[in-house]
Amino acid sequence: MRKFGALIIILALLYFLGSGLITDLKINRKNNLSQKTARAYINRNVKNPEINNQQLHGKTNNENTAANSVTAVIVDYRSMDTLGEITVLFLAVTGVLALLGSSKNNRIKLEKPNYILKISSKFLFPLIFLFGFYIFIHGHLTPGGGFQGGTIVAAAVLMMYFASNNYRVNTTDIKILESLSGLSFIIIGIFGLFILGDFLQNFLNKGIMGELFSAGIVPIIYILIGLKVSAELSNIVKEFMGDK
Amino acid sequence: MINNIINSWVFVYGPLSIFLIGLYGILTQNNIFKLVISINIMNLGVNLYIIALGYVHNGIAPIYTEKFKMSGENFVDPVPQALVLTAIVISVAITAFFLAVLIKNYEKYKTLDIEKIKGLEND
Amino acid sequence: MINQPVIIILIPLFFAFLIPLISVFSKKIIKIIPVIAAFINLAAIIKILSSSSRILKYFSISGYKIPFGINLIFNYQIGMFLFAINLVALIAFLYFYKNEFNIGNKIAYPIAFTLGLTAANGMILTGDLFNLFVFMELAAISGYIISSHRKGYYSTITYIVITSIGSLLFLLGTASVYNVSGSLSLNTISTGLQGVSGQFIIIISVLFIISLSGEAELIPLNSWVPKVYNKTGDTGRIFFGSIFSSAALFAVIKVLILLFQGSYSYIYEVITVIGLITLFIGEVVAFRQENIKKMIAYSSVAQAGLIIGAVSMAIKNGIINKMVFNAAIFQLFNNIFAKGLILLGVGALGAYHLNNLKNNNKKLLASILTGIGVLSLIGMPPFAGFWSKFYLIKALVLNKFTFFIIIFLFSALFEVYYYMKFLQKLFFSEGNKTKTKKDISFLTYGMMVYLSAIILLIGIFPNSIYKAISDIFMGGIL
Amino acid sequence: MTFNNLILLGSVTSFLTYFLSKLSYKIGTVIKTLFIIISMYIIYGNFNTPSSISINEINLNFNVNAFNIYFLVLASFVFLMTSLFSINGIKKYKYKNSYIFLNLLLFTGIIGLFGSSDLITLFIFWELITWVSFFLISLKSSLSRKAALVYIFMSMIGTYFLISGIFIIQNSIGGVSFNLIQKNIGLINTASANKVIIFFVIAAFVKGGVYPLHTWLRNAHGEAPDNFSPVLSGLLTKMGLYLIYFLVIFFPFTKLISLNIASFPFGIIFSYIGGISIIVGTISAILQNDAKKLIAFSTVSHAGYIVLAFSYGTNLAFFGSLMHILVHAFTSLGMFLSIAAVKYRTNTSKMDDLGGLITNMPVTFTTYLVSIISLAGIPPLVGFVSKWMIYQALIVNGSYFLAFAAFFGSIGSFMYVFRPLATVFLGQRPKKYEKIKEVPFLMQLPMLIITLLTVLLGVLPGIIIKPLNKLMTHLGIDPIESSLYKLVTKLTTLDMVLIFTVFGLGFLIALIVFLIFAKTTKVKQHEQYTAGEIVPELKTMPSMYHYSKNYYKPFSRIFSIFPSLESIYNRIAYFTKKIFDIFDNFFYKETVNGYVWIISLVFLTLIIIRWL
Repeated sequence: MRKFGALIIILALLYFLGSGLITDLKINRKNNLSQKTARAYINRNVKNPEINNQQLHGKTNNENTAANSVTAVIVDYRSMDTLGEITVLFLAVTGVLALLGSSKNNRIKLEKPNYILKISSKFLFPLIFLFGFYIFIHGHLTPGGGFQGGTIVAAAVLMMYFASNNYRVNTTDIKILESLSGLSFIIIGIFGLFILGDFLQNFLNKGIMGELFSAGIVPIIYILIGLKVSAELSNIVKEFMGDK
Repeated sequence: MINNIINSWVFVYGPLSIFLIGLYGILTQNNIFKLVISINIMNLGVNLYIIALGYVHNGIAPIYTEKFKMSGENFVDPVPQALVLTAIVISVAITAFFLAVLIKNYEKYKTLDIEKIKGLEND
Repeated sequence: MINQPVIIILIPLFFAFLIPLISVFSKKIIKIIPVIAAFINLAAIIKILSSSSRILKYFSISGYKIPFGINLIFNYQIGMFLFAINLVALIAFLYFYKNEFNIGNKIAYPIAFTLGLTAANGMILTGDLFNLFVFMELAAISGYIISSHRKGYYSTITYIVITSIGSLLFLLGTASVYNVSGSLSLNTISTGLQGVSGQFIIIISVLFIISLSGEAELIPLNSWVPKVYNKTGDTGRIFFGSIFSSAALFAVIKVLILLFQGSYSYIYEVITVIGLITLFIGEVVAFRQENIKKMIAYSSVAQAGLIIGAVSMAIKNGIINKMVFNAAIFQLFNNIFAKGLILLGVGALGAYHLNNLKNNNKKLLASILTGIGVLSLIGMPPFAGFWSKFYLIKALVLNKFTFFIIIFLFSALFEVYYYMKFLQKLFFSEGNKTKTKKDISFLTYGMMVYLSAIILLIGIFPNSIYKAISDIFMGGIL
Repeated sequence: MTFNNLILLGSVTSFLTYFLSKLSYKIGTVIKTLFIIISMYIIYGNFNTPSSISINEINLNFNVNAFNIYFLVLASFVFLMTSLFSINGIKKYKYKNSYIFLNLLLFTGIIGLFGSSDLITLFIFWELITWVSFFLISLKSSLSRKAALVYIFMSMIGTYFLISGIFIIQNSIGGVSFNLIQKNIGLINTASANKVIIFFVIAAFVKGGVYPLHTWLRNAHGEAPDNFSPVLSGLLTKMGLYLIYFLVIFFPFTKLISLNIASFPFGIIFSYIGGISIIVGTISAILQNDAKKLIAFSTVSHAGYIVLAFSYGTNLAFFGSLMHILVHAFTSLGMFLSIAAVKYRTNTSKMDDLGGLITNMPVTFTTYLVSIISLAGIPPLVGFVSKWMIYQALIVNGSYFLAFAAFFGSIGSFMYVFRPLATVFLGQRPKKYEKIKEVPFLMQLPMLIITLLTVLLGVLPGIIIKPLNKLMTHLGIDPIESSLYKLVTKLTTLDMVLIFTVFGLGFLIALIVFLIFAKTTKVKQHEQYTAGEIVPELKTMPSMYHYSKNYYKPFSRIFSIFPSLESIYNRIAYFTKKIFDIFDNFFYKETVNGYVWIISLVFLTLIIIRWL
């Protein structure tokens, strides 16, 4: 009965939501960016969003030179969201810590860690770690970025937990890393506030699009985010796996 | 005609159905862990929906490379992707915290069934 | 440069990030960090207030003009609001420092409270739809942590499930709005939404109404409120009752006015009905409670309903009825202090259940000060709440919103009844259960005196405050 | 000192007395008494000098004119008496300093209310008085707390109606000051005027304790602190009636109350409500077992008199109603204070437990006797004067139901006020009360003053008629003819001195007869009751066999078939609570999925409603 009622509600909601939204949504062919803020983001030109057919890659401009437009949006145009986002993650980790950290729960121990995993993890760990770092250092050039890279690093840590019953992450290091990267993010933003007048304004030299050292503070912030996310997710892994 | 139907299902009805399947889970399940999963399914639906809305016909990933170096290329909308990234991170955060609460809740009541916990709550 | 309102968000954020670092060296200093953060924040607000105008102004972030970058909205009136909220937060932190620091994890809860303040400030300040979502999530997660402060795990689960649904609906709405209007900035969305079909607006508005009702304690997403109030600690209650709910209500009002620009009258009709239902059910259910924490929770729900109902009543066809609107905002402003004082008093006295109360001569002063808060909330002269209720009734009668007045005053009757019952028990009850909490510290007394002095001052000089916070969205609409 | 400063001083003094009373409660009460005396002087000195407190663009305007000085003086008098009484009277109270503080704050509120010259000021003090008196009532016991809750609930109904009415006036006229309203009353249209009248009258009836809204009175009066009951009955109920008098100022006198107007006949309805109120109050008073609750219902019946007479519409009746306010203030002061005096010594006001206190407390007895004679409207005392005027007005115009009600109230009041007299002061004294002494002198003093004034004003009514005539002219109503001791109406002329002499002579003769011929036989009251048989319960529960037990049993049997309004209200309250519980269970007692069900359903409904 309950399931039947739920089904009816779901179907009704699907009908109303879908038919209400679909008439006005701009999907697939209807979607074009000309009236959207995204046009300006893609063209890296907030002042004249509609200037097309100008070469951007391999050149400099005075707005944003991150080759990856998503990164440009996340770290530059909408960087306040990102600050909030890492704060949310930080807070969630804190919450996990609040709930699981105080009780002395034992480390989850596998009866017999997989032999292959145990051996291979030792040389896979630095590789995955490196890969994670690569992802977030190149966040402004290639797909990926701080969050993705941070997750990969945390995955390495998780792998180590599964590979060995004795492995533990050093809490103090994680805390310092977490704290410092978050603080640096804010401090960089405040530099922008003091130098150019707006919080998180890009005050460094923009460089040439497509090069590693380009886009001013964007890669720096993304590296900080990467460090912070890897620290935080590792912390989550640590808390759930137990600690004694 | 067929194209229209496929379009509407791929871009709107499909993601919304996933979202509503999650809602169905919340409506019918009593186990807290299943609630966590249901919320994740809902999240997935919403994320798909946002990404789908950002798609431009025949669009390409919005990254300037040697091949696509001119402004005004047929890129897909980068903003929904940015939003989805944020949404995913937030959902990860909430899931992590939810699971932690779930563990503590299990320690307290020794059950994950809401109906049983309801009986144990004394307030 | 320092006059940017973003500072108000950054200061508590900075200190929250600082806490893990400090915990490595010394755990004792953490205690004082939230207090310092709120104090510096207050100073910053005063500094910014001194050079702000009354007209709504947009402040860009990361150097991009509207609508391309994220922006914050600020004017003198919003500054006053922030001041009130941060002041109550400071008091909550002081209470936390003195009484509740030792409960639970010593790093996590200070962080949660500090970031809660950040989130509240962010919700008030932000002028961007998605940014609002982020800050709401931040508030929600710090709310989850705060609600688990005294091991109320099941209430936390309820809270998480309900607000998660809310936030997902918000996300659906935001994505759809972006797809159609091409912008996420509150002041440009409305132009992008022109010419869409009525059905779309219905879906969008319902999505936003329902999703925003979570933190703002409105029906239908407010079922978590009594459970969480019942299970969290004293500081947590002050946070929920006074800080989060006010900030979220403010955010709702902001979305109503800046996003929909007062057009689409059916949105406001729906919200008026929701507000009235929330008001009525809240008061009526509070009337039946014996548990004081739950009673205050339902009363807080009812107040939210009243304010939102009045605000939406005030908006019609793109025109704000200034009298009703300002009175509702004044009511919201007074509620921050009154509810803060009541919750502080309830916490300090340990008065959690109507049948366990005992009048205690040693704590008489605390009872009287709590009484001032209660009298202000139910609108008795010469306290602040009298004037806000007075202006509200005045505005409603003058505009002939008869149905609204009837429901409002009918529910207010019950509010007076149960709060007066609470006061009676507090002052005169000779209950035999001598469950005495430890003595109230001098600091707590000081904070209570301070809050009641503010309430009394607003009660004596209502018009200055009323004028200071009136026309809060001047320039945003009309 | 001007009137506005008096209000400020009053609020400051009340706070000060709170702390001073911590040293000794007598200091507080003495300061309170002195303050009331000073304020009487200041009120008199500020006649017709408007003043205002303006803080922050809020103006509280005050003016003492010929109309409200009557109420101001009355208020100060009632407070002075109770204050004198309470110098010793609050000895046994648990919350002495709170009592003194709240009492003085209440006094300030009341003179603020009566002295105000615009409606907003009036409302502010009205609200202040509501919560202050709420706490004053709750001071005593757990029963008084329940009574106070009912009181505040009903008061707030009145308050909300009042504020709505005030804003309707402001909306139509553009201001709330009395002069402005009087001048521009024509601007208000009929619909709004009717609304205003109904709203004000509901507010007034709740506070004044008039029939359908009187139910809070019994417990609030009965359970309130003994020294506060006279204020509650003699003064706070008059606050409501004062509001009705206001309608006279706002609306042309004849239009509102004359008997044959084309528009809505408020006058007739009100006078009939007054009549019903008299009858209901009287019957309910007869059935009470507690002396204070009995007097509380007499308040209902007398509020009925005042409303009836006021709304009847002739100048004589109007005058009678004004006079009756004074009479009722005196009598309720006298009765409540004497019962309070009894309670001060015996700790009870249950009539079953008392008896024979006449020898122990002669002054108290005299006060009570004089008060009830005045209340019943027996000639030589002041109560007769007002009632006589009301009767005259009713009979001259031939309103027989109302005249019946008025007479019924008079006769009924004999029945009920006699009962405390017989059971508390007369009859036989229980053993435990043999060593009871008369109350201290400071408590006797107010009772003596009231007794003397009741007699004096009864013999020489001209003293009070003269200022009241001035008041009537101020309101634009023809004054009545009178001299110092003569009442002149269309039917007859009454010489009060003559009547007093006749009654005095009769009293003397009766006294002489009594002294010469009376032989007293002592019969123990319980022996009489049980016909000499020894009943085992007699020792354990003597009050079971007290002769005042079930005193008016036949009457209560007659009237018990009528449903009591109070029980109807209680039943409504019960059902409301049940309904509220359903809300609670439906919305807030579910599991998580239950909430989500509600959310989805609301979601769906909101869409569907708009979709169609």
